Amino acid sequence: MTAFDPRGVRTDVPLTRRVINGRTITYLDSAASSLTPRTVIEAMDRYYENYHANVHRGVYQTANEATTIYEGARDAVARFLNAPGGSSEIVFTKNTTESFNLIARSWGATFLNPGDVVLLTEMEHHANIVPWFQLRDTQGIEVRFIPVGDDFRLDLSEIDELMRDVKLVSVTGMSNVLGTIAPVRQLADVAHRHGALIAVDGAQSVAHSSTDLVGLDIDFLAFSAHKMLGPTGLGVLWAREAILDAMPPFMGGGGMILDVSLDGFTPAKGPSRFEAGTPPIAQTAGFSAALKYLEGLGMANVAAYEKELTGDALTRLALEFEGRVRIIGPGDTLERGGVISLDVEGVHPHDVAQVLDQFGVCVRPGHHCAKPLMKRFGLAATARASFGPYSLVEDTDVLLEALGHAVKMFG
Amino acid sequence: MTAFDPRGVRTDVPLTRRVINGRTITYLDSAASSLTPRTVIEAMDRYYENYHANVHRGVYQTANEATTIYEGARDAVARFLNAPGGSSEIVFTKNTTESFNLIARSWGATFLNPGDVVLLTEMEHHANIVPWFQLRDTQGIEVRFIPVGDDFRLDLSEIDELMRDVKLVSVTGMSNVLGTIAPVRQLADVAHRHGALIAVDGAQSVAHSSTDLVGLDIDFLAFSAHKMLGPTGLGVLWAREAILDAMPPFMGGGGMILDVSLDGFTPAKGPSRFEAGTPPIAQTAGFSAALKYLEGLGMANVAAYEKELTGDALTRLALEFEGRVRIIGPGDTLERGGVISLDVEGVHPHDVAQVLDQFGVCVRPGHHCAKPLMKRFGLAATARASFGPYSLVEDTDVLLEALGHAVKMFG
Amino acid sequence: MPGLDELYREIILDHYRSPRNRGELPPPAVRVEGFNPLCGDEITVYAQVENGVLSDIKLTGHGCSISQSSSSLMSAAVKGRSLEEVRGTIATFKHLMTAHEERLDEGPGSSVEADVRRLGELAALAGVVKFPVRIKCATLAWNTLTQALDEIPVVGDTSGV
Amino acid sequence: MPGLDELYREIILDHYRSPRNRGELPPPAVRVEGFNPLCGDEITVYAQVENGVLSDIKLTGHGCSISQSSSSLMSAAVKGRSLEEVRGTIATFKHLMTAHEERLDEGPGSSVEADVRRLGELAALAGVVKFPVRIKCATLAWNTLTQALDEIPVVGDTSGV
Ligand SMILES: Cc1ncc(COP(=O)(O)O)c(C=O)c1O
Ligand SMILES: Cc1ncc(COP(=O)(O)O)c(C=O)c1O
Repeated sequence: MTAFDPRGVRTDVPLTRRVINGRTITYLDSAASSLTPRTVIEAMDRYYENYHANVHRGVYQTANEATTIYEGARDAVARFLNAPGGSSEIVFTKNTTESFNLIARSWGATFLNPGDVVLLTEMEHHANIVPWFQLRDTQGIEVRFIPVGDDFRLDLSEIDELMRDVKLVSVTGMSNVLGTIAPVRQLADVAHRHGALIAVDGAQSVAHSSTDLVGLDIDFLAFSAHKMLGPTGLGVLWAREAILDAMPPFMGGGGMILDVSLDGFTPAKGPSRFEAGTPPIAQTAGFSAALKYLEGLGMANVAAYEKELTGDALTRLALEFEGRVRIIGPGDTLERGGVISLDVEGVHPHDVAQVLDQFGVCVRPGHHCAKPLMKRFGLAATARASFGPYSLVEDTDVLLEALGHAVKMFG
Repeated sequence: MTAFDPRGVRTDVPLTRRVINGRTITYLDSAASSLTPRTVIEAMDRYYENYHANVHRGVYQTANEATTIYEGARDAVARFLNAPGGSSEIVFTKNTTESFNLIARSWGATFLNPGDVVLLTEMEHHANIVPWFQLRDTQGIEVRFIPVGDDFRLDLSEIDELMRDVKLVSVTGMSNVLGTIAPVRQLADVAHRHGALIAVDGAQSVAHSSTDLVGLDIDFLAFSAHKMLGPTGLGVLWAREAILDAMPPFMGGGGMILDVSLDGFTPAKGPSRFEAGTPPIAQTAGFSAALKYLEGLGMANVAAYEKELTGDALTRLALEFEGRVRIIGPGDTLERGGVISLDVEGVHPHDVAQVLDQFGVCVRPGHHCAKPLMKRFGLAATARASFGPYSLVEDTDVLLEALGHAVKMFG
Repeated sequence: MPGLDELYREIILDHYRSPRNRGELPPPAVRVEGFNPLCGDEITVYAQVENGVLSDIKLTGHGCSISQSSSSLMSAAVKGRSLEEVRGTIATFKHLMTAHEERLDEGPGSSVEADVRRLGELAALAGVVKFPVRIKCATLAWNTLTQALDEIPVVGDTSGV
Repeated sequence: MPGLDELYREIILDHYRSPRNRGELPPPAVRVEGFNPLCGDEITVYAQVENGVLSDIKLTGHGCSISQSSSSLMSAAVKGRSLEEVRGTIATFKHLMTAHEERLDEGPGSSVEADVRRLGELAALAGVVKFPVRIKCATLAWNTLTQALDEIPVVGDTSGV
């Protein structure tokens, strides 16, 4: 067993004690959103009870304290990511999705010209697809896709051809459907060799493994607090300082300006240029607590532990269902995270999830906002089980029991 | 006294018991952000402890419950506003600022052509100015301003001339600097008579008075939860159903699509088209509790009570400081809310706020994100005191005591 | 807490495993696609109308047991009926689907009980109401059929426009 | 909890009420504007340099007592000094402003104590460190002066480029 104590984590998370249909919840939907430790909830309570005020421009004490909490979260994120330029590279957004829209509308609309290519992969989440399609419509860029092989991994055999005219490679660090981990550092080298930048969708990868921006050598990173034990309503965009400095504002409003007159406006410098309006302040208090909690566990430990759980589940699924349950994703744990998409023969994912719910098991049926990937594998949907640091091998036990029931019922 | 019990409200809000510099806090910055009642904090705790899951597409029980909470908040907002088309007209955003950017980038970029005019007022918040300047740069529209008179009210004497080529009138319901309440219904009639639409910045007005969309006859409304006892990180855009239906998506990503392929995407119908990515779910739980709490008080009662407090404060300020403290805003309580901007002779607003902080009094110095208005009155900043439903006349007592000290110190 | 057997009645599983009226119809049959964006269920309804009667109906598509069995049950219930009867059945079914969970267990004489009696085999879907997320699955075929009926050209209609 | 008197020393209020070196200088004096977007403080520095000496300095602008007194105190401290001395004073002052609150009360021999000794009247601003939001007010004039020095054309500089 790894260095941290998953049972202790379980105890720290109130929702793991919820009873559903007479059974204690078996939460296997962490890829959609993680459960929240008490310390995170309490950090937000403390914020609202003692420190709440609007940030910036305040002279009085709570306004100062709120600002310190907000900017302190920025520092905490920079440390968590080992951001080369520190906290001035951290922009707070609403979620991963806003972060990608910001990249597309600010950097993309400024630096991409008709004919330029943005290279995605077939396993992207819609958050890293739709903003580029929108930009294609206004900017005349081309959107191209790195294929996913039958082994559920990126097919990089023709990567140099694919790179023609590419100005940005934008890839997910880990697929939220397949569990596949992309070779980000290798892709960063390819991108830079071709004079392109690289953006990474870290919604899954930042939440489930350790991130070292200095080592990764990427240019943009986007992720969400709610997938990493933090609150809903908060996302992060990281970008290299020099890139961020060259980007015009995205949304306009208070806090992002240097000056406004009846004739026009001058945007502010630094991350605040991208943070128009009152930000999700309380959420940054919760997120700081979540990051501290994760750092206490150690992200490398979390990754190793989830890999163990995944390996065990993959083995047992293969053994118990002898082919009636197909894994849509790599069958081994090599370069793969704790997301297990199931295709159960003769049982629609919706029905799988419904039967599992009867056992208190939470899995998500659907296209997981990755319809191009679904179409690539000729599926309308999968039933997806995914782990978090509070997951236990008993969760897999219940999953298998419930799956057995589903197979029998529709058999 | 009005029908509700402000002392009871005070008791319901934990932060009102905070001690600052040895004195119980005197919070007079509700226009920037309101304090949070315990019931709102607890609603979010309950959400994270029992119901948290990502919304939509879930079959299991907590996903259902989270969706019910999220959509229930939409219903609650529709009821609170008396929205003619119900909850299908309610879009959740991050804040008022995002709501205005959404209007500008979706409706504005689609329906405004070069030469078309957006008519604002000189007392707008940057949230309702900068997005239009941004649109001017891409769309070639003209941005025009209704002047504010020396009486601190909108000067509508030339409104018919100002309306030439106007396609949208966008005005604040209540100035966050002057306290001035705009004649929204009258402006709606003017706008419609000229074939224009009207948007209202309700950040202050929705928070401090009762809103009846059926009666107001406006077309768009934007506001923030954090200014009306709710959490940070949640805003609302309301628009007439027919208008909303005609608007293309703003941000792209998960949840706002009907279909995505490698070739393109089809946006979803209804409010979800504008809600890309995981929304601020827990925040909607808190906001529902806030709305319920406000409905319990009665928004008409809140408005009447804050008017009383304002009238008392205006009178006493005039009496005690005999001209050394100038009110930047109407001197009476006619069509005016509980925002009192002060210009203290010989004492810079920053210093006013600093001295007041020593007494535990929270007022905000600065331009209040309304620089054009500041310039209109030849000021760089004011020190602003503003009331909420938990404010008491004792707050005014301490304000006056502390102001007296500031005046003496710099005298 | 409703049990799975209330949702997955044997008759539903039967129609899911052996759907009735699968296939396509050539023009002039009307063809309409229905789509549930949340779960990806897809149904295509082919409706043939002759002399005010839904003389034939066929379905293709894929989806969960509820959407597929509902479409199969629907096809069996409406095939060969007059358009008026079909519209009546649609209305009754949709009324059932909007019933509140509690009303489901109301006794004889209730409007739900009346729906159930009128619907025959279709009433097997009544339990769906206790699983609100699945109602969209159950009604997909019905909404698609409604759309198909609306698209049928008014030919041989002697009652005037 | 630091008291107001630590921030608003009498000397600060005096410089605020009667600012030294107010006004403008004609070219070839360098003119640089400084701006604090958060609170709206504005300062314009006019710097006249002759033979490596800041022979004259004038200031206009408006802002809070801290930003205005700091600029007044600064002007008195640097006027007539060699550029090297001026840069030294700027460095010392900015070092003081980054001191941690606790270090302020350190005894003799500490680097803060040394700063305070070197700065003379300027040391009245030391209390600002205990009010972190006001540090930007105190340093505005100094940052603007730094920028002005950087813009001074290297004329009559005999030490080579
Ligand atoms: C009148 C007005 N409009 C808009 C805003 C912006 O609201 P938010 O910062 O929540 O986007 C505010 C508050 O700062 C305001 O007072
Ligand atoms: C890989 C990936 N990218 C992006 C997202 C979008 O994140 P959010 O909904 O928080 O914007 C998700 C989660 O839904 C995801 O798994």
